Amino acid sequence: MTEIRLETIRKAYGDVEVIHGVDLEVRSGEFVVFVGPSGCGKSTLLRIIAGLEDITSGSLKIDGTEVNHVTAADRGLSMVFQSYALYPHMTVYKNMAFGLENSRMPKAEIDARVREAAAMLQITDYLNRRPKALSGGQRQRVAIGRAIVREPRAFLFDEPLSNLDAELRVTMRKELAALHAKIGGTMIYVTHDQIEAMTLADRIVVLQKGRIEQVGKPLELYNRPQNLFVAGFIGSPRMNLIETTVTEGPALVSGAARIALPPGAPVTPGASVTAGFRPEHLDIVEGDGDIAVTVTFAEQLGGETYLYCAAEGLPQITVHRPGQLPVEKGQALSLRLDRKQLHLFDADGQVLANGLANG
Amino acid sequence: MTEIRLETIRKAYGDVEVIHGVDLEVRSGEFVVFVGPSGCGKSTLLRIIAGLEDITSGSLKIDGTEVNHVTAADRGLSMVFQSYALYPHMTVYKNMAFGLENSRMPKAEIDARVREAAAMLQITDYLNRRPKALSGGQRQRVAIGRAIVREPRAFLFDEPLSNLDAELRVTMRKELAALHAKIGGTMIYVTHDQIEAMTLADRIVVLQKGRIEQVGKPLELYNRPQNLFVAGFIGSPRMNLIETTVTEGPALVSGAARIALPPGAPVTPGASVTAGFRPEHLDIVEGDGDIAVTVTFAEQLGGETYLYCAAEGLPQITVHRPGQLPVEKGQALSLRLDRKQLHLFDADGQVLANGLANG
Amino acid sequence: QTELRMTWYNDGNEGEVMQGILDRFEEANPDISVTLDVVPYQAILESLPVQLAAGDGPDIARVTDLGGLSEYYLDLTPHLEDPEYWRTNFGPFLNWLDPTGGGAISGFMTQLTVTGPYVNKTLFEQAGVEMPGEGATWDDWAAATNEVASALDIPIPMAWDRSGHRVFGPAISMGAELFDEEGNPALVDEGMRTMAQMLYDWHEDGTMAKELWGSVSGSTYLGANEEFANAQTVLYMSGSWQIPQFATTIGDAFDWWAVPAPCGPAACTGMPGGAALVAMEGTEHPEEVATLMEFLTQEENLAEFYGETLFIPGHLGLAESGVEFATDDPRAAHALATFAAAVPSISPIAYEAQGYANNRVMFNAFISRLGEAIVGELTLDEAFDRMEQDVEQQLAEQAR
Amino acid sequence: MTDTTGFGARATRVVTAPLRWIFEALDKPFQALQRLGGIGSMPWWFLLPNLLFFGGFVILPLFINFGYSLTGGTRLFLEDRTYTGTEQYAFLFDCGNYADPTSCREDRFWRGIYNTATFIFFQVSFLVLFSLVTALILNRKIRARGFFRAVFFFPVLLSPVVVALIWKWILLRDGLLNAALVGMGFDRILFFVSPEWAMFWAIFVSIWAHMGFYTLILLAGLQAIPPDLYEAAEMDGTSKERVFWRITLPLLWPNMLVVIVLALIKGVQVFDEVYVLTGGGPGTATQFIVQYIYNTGFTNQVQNFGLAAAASVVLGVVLFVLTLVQLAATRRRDGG
Amino acid sequence: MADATAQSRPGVLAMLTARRGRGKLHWTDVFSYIYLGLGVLLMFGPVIWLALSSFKTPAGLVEFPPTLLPLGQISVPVEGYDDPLLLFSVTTETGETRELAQIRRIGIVRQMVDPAAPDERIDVPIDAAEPIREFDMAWENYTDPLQRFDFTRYLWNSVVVTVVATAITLLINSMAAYGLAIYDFRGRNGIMLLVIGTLMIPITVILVPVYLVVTQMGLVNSLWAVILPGAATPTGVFLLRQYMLTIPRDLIEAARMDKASEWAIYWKVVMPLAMPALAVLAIFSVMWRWNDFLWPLIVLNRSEVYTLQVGLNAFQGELNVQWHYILAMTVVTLIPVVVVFAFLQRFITTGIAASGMK
Ligand SMILES: Nc1ncnc2c1ncn2[C@@H]1O[C@H](COP(=O)(O)OP(=O)(O)OP(=O)(O)O)[C@@H](O)[C@H]1O
Ligand SMILES: Nc1ncnc2c1ncn2[C@@H]1O[C@H](COP(=O)(O)OP(=O)(O)OP(=O)(O)O)[C@@H](O)[C@H]1O
Ligand SMILES: [Mg+2]
Ligand SMILES: [Mg+2]
Repeated sequence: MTEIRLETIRKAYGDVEVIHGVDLEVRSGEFVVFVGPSGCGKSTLLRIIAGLEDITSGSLKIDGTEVNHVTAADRGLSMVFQSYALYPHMTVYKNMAFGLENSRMPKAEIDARVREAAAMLQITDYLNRRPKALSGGQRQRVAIGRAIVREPRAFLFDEPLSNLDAELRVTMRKELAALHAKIGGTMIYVTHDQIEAMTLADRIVVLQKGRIEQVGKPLELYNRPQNLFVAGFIGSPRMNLIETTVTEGPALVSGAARIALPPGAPVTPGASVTAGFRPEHLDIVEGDGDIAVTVTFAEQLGGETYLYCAAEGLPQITVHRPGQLPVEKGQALSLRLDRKQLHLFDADGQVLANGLANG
Repeated sequence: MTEIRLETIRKAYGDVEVIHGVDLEVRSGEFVVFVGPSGCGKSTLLRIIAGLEDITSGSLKIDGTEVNHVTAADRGLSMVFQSYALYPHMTVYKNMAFGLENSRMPKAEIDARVREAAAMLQITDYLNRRPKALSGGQRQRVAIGRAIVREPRAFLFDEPLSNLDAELRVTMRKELAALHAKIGGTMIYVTHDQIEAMTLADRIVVLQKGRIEQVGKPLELYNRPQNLFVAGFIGSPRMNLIETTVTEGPALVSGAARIALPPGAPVTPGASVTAGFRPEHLDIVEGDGDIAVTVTFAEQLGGETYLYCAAEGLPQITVHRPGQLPVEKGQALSLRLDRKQLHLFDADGQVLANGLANG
Repeated sequence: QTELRMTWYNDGNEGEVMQGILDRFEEANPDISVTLDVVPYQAILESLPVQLAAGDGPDIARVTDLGGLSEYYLDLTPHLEDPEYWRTNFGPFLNWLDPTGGGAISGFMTQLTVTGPYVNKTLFEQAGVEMPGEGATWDDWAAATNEVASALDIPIPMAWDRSGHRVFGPAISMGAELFDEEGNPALVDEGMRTMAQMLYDWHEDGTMAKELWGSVSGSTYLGANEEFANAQTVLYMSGSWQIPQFATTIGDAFDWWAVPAPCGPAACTGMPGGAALVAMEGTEHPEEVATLMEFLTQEENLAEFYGETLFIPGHLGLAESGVEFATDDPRAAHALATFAAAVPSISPIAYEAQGYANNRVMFNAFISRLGEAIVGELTLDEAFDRMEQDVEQQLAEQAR
Repeated sequence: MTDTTGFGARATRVVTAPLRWIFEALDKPFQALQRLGGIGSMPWWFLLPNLLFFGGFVILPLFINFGYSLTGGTRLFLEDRTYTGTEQYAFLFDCGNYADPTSCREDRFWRGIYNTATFIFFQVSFLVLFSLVTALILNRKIRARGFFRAVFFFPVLLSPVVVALIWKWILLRDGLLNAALVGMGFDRILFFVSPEWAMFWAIFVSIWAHMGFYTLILLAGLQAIPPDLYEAAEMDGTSKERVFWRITLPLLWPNMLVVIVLALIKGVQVFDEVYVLTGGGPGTATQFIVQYIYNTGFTNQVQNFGLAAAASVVLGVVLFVLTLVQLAATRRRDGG
Repeated sequence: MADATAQSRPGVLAMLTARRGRGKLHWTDVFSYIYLGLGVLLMFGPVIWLALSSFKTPAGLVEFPPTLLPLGQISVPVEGYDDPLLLFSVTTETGETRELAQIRRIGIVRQMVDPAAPDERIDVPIDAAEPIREFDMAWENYTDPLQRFDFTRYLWNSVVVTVVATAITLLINSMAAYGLAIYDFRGRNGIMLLVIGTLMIPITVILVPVYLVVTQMGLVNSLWAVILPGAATPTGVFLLRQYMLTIPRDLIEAARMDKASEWAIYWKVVMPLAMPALAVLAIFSVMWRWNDFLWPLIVLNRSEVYTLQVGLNAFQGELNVQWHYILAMTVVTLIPVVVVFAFLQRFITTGIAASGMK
């Protein structure tokens, strides 16, 4: 089992610094997911760990040994690429055996390892095919198989599912989780898919512009985002975020919204506060609610319903309810927020409160 | 406004028939979505309507006139391709004007139309750019703009959103809906995305292997699937389908499941019946339920939770609940079905009942 | 107005001289215009025959394959005012243009050439070696040039043009007969063998450099005029046509001297030759062509032409009376005199060979096969067999 | 290319204005044809002009050529020539022992064939080798890559005659190379007198002249190899040598095949550059099959069209076999 | 962090040390730059040498060892002589060197004069005098041959042939390629086989039959005889077709939906997209046509239709090899190629790379 530690890692391409001092500890056997918007440096960080990019400054330690100058081949890690990077001219078997042959392992042992991995991934039937003759999911498994056979100290994944179609993605996601449960190795996984991050991760690392915004367990990030960025980034559809002014009461006021807060809420009258509430924490109520809105668009998915609503002076408000709601376009609704799930952020985007007493 | 009628349309490539006699009427101003598994003939059908493929037999009528032998150019339809098929060497303006120039429209009118469409689609700023310099969503809009300016009798879309990333897809989906609301033309739309179909369509056409399985409004298909295929195809995650035997009571029995049916349920004891119930129609109950399961895998998405459960003698059972459920892997649960939402299918896959009285 | 086309190639300034005469002709005959089409010599050898065969040829052309193209020549006799003038002054050369011996008059020699050696007299002086005199044999010359070369460290004692035509004169001197009793070609006989053996040996012992004869294939012509002009070779076997060129490129850099043809057991002869301006049968204006040809062959025009170009006259009258050559270079004048003086001593076999329509077949067979022998691809005996085969096969093909 | 306002673009517009006019003018007739024959007939109309030219200036001459090969004599027009049947072929193939040109009646033809074979063997191998090495180097992350690419491609644009003249000028007895040799204390080498050297330079010069083209094809192939394959190999701990043999080369193979086949075909056709460079010599050491045909039909006093045509038909058959090989090879590539 | 500093080191040093991988300087890096350096020398050197040599006098050309730059002998005006006299550096018997001008040479002796003291004549053995020379371009190598014929006329003919032939080639080849690439029709494979088959016939072997055809069409001695026969190049069709195959079918269909006629699709959609391949073919076509010699030599025998190549070679007589002219004229014919190359080389590289074939 392998522990990976990043100490104030920086990375610059020429004059442009893209990773600005990242500190992170990945514990042995942990499944860590890097998320963040495109270009935030997820891949770069992963490739630094892999040894495919040089480190500009800082120190990378694997199991306590600094490996800054150890080549990729000698770090003993395996990587699964977004494109899989399967060797197109080799059979599945050869693809998986290639890395082992490089280290001059006896043929018999190679064979044993390949067959074992293939059995585990259920690709034994395709061992003699070329990657071209495989479906996306099968290729994915071969790529993982190639990583597994080398019995690496840790696995690195760079958006391994993003080339698959939606349905297959769900399946493969579950398989990955099962795999981790089974072999239990240290895994670092890059994605920009919410659901993958939430469902796979032991811990999620949220990156923005080359910096870590928050690290934590999935539900911790979901329930207790430490800043506006994480609040907005985690959760799909996005958390509704409205900028308000605190009035006496205390209450948050902005356009068509007036949200009374329970006493003792950590706000000062007159301050600017951003209120965040997730779509599923809005109830449709008869009579007066916190926000009066008009439905601009309703998506009836059968098992759940999304309402996109407009309110005076506010950005679009999204409401997510289970089941099928008999709501029409143009209908006026009154929405009520669950105070226990209300997030408040100060003008700098730092959290003031994650949930209040119900008012 | 344009009405399109397909009468026992057949299409064969060489000896292989891929469309086996399709009858369909697309009403004027209607938004019809074709869905179906890959290779079922969606694109072929759309291209037949467009005039890009010959019809082997049958008759295609636009506004009552048979157009089997009218060339694509003369049918007056517009098509938005999956790849957008923007002319890479022309500016956005030229791309949109090209079709009009071909019909020798006066320059001034071309200009007016292009600018109007561009304004509507908010691409006025990019009119002088080449497609290469546009983002995916902008390209998409240009492709639609090119279709709009010709003021076609109907619009055809072949998976127009499938090249976009998830987030953009959501945005563009909403824009398309808004567009249809605004210009109200007849539209035929091919997709294999559940959500697009559910949210965009006035009517959905479910195709399988070159045949129409069911045509209807989205929620109608969701709530009242006419056969096993539609039941399994519409809805994500899929409806749970288990093959059962009817025992006296009546009740459906299979492995760990015993589902008592209300009297009068349209089943004959001894018969084989497939029971279908959507993940969101399963309640977790204390004590005895209809099915005893063990959780194999839980996906906590924050706003909702998916449970994947194993039950003796049954395929995997998916449960979908709103909110965050404190469920652990390996936990035993008792599930209860909502009888009102239970679907029964006979051995041929035809529906017996869509919903029963609560038992 | 009638337009006549004359296909022409240049070795030196003859094109300009001819153009001057043509200008005068056009002045005198306003209804005829003449255009000089100057082509690379390669076109005369390779393209012209095809063009003529296809009927696309010019009205008049300057050719060197005198007999080979004779089937395309126009017989001017009916159009000439004074055919006798032609017969008198161009008599022996008319037969070259008409190998069938029918007495047709088709053109005249723009240039008569005589092959023979040039030597670098200055080198002899520097080396202090006596130049072999009149009547010296080829062996004498070989010995003398070797002596000069080794004394002065000159790389090439002796250089010959890589051309069958050049070899045939010395070969006749060695006793080659070239034809059998019936007048059919008989390339390889004792004389020819002696000549070939001699050349072969010279290449072996370094008297001649393999660069020239050994470095290209087939019948490709290669000259050594550069080597000679740069004093890289002591003796250069070429011909009278080099005079104008040497006069400009060598000038007074050293004394280049034309010497009489060295001797062999049978004769001391060079080969005659030259280029002829001939009228073509394909012309649509035979009358005008004849008018032009008559104008060009007027004595004063020819005298001007030969004089300006430093060509040996192909006009018996002028040869007799002498032409005033436009050079004040004593070396050129001497060379011209030497070659002109050699004309009477040319062997009749040489004339016969030059008049033979397929002489190039013989030239080429000899030079290409000997070349292969010199580089060692064939033995000399094999080469002789191949020469005979080549001649036989080509003549047979032509006879089909 | 994307610049639509610069001088270059404006110049292009001016230059292409007449072209545009022509295209515009042709629109009407083609539309009429389309209305008449439907889309199904359109490919033929597009092909027509090319096929006319093709038929007239390639196919018809090929037939005439075949006609020549069955006739003898020196007449130009086919109808004037004497029919000889297969005599010309028989003459070409009249050999005591096919492996020994001197035993053949037409020894030069066979020498041409063997010389061509030797030439092709070395030229193609080294051409491929050097193209590959150059492409590999140009595919590295080097500065001024465009410049170097241009440098290697530049000779492709020179005409064969110019190429040969340039090198002849360097290789002459008193040329640059001999000057260098003498300068370094060696003896002069008379390159065109020694058969081995002449062949060497014929091969060298033709590689020099054509390498850029093949390099570009291979470079395109190299650039099409996804870089992440190399990264994957790096993660797999693959040595550079092994990466080359096990990844680069196999993935480049389709392009290599194109290069090999094209080089073979061009090698069989080799003529003018060597003709000007060595004149086919010394002796017949660098006389190739096409030069044999040219000499036989053209430069000899007796222009033997029949024999030349027969030899060219033989050459055509050889080329046709090579074509089939290429087709088979590309088929396999497309299919597998 | 040796690597990081290497990355940001500017200029030449960076160029020399930049390399593919990380880690130590691999032997392949060193090898690459040596190879490239030699490559530049070998590829460009000969051409530059040719250009330099073309400015040398005939004597300068045959000089051994050759000089790098063209040199000419200095001549000085000397009092009492009408023409300037050539200057030599003379080693006298006493071993000192003097600069003397030559009056004339007689045998192995030069009659010389000291330009400073023109009255005294000095006899010098020829091997004691070395010519004094300076940098001097022999422009006459260029001007002489160009004056010998109607240069502008031949140039015009060459330009006409090159431009018209290239235009026709591009037009009909692209039409054919379009037909073969875009449509699926019976007979397509047959025509492709024909195209590929004829791709391999060297024109040299069918010169005479083609000449016959041209004669029969009455084209001899017109520029059309040079323009037409090579217009339908199988190479061009093949190259363009391979490229057009990479154009997405969707675009064609989109254009059809846009009411474009097949001809409009060809020239408004496909042609612009095939630009790289067209540029490559254009470059090759210009090159072929401009350099064409053998064929024009056969079909053109009237000076008003000569192309430059025929005209330039016309000073090659039966018996002369005048290197100074040949080299100069070679440079003349090179110029357009160099210009075309300079302008279009990026097309070549992208074009061929993209078409993946010749
Ligand atoms: N070779 C390079 N040279 C210069 N800048 C680079 C290079 N590679 C990446 N970058 C920059 O580094 C930043 C981080 O890139 P990186 O690929 O790590 O982003 P990412 O988070 O993986 O994005 P995505 O989700 O799109 O894959 C980006 O701004 C990118 O432009
Ligand atoms: N040109 C063709 N020749 C032969 N068969 C074809 C051709 N085009 C399509 N098919 C076949 O027709 C069937 C329907 O294809 P179509 O493209 O309409 O499917 P689709 O529903 O659009 O699939 P997808 O969702 O993958 O786009 C497929 O089985 C396909 O293999
Ligand atoms: Mg990335
Ligand atoms: Mg499709």
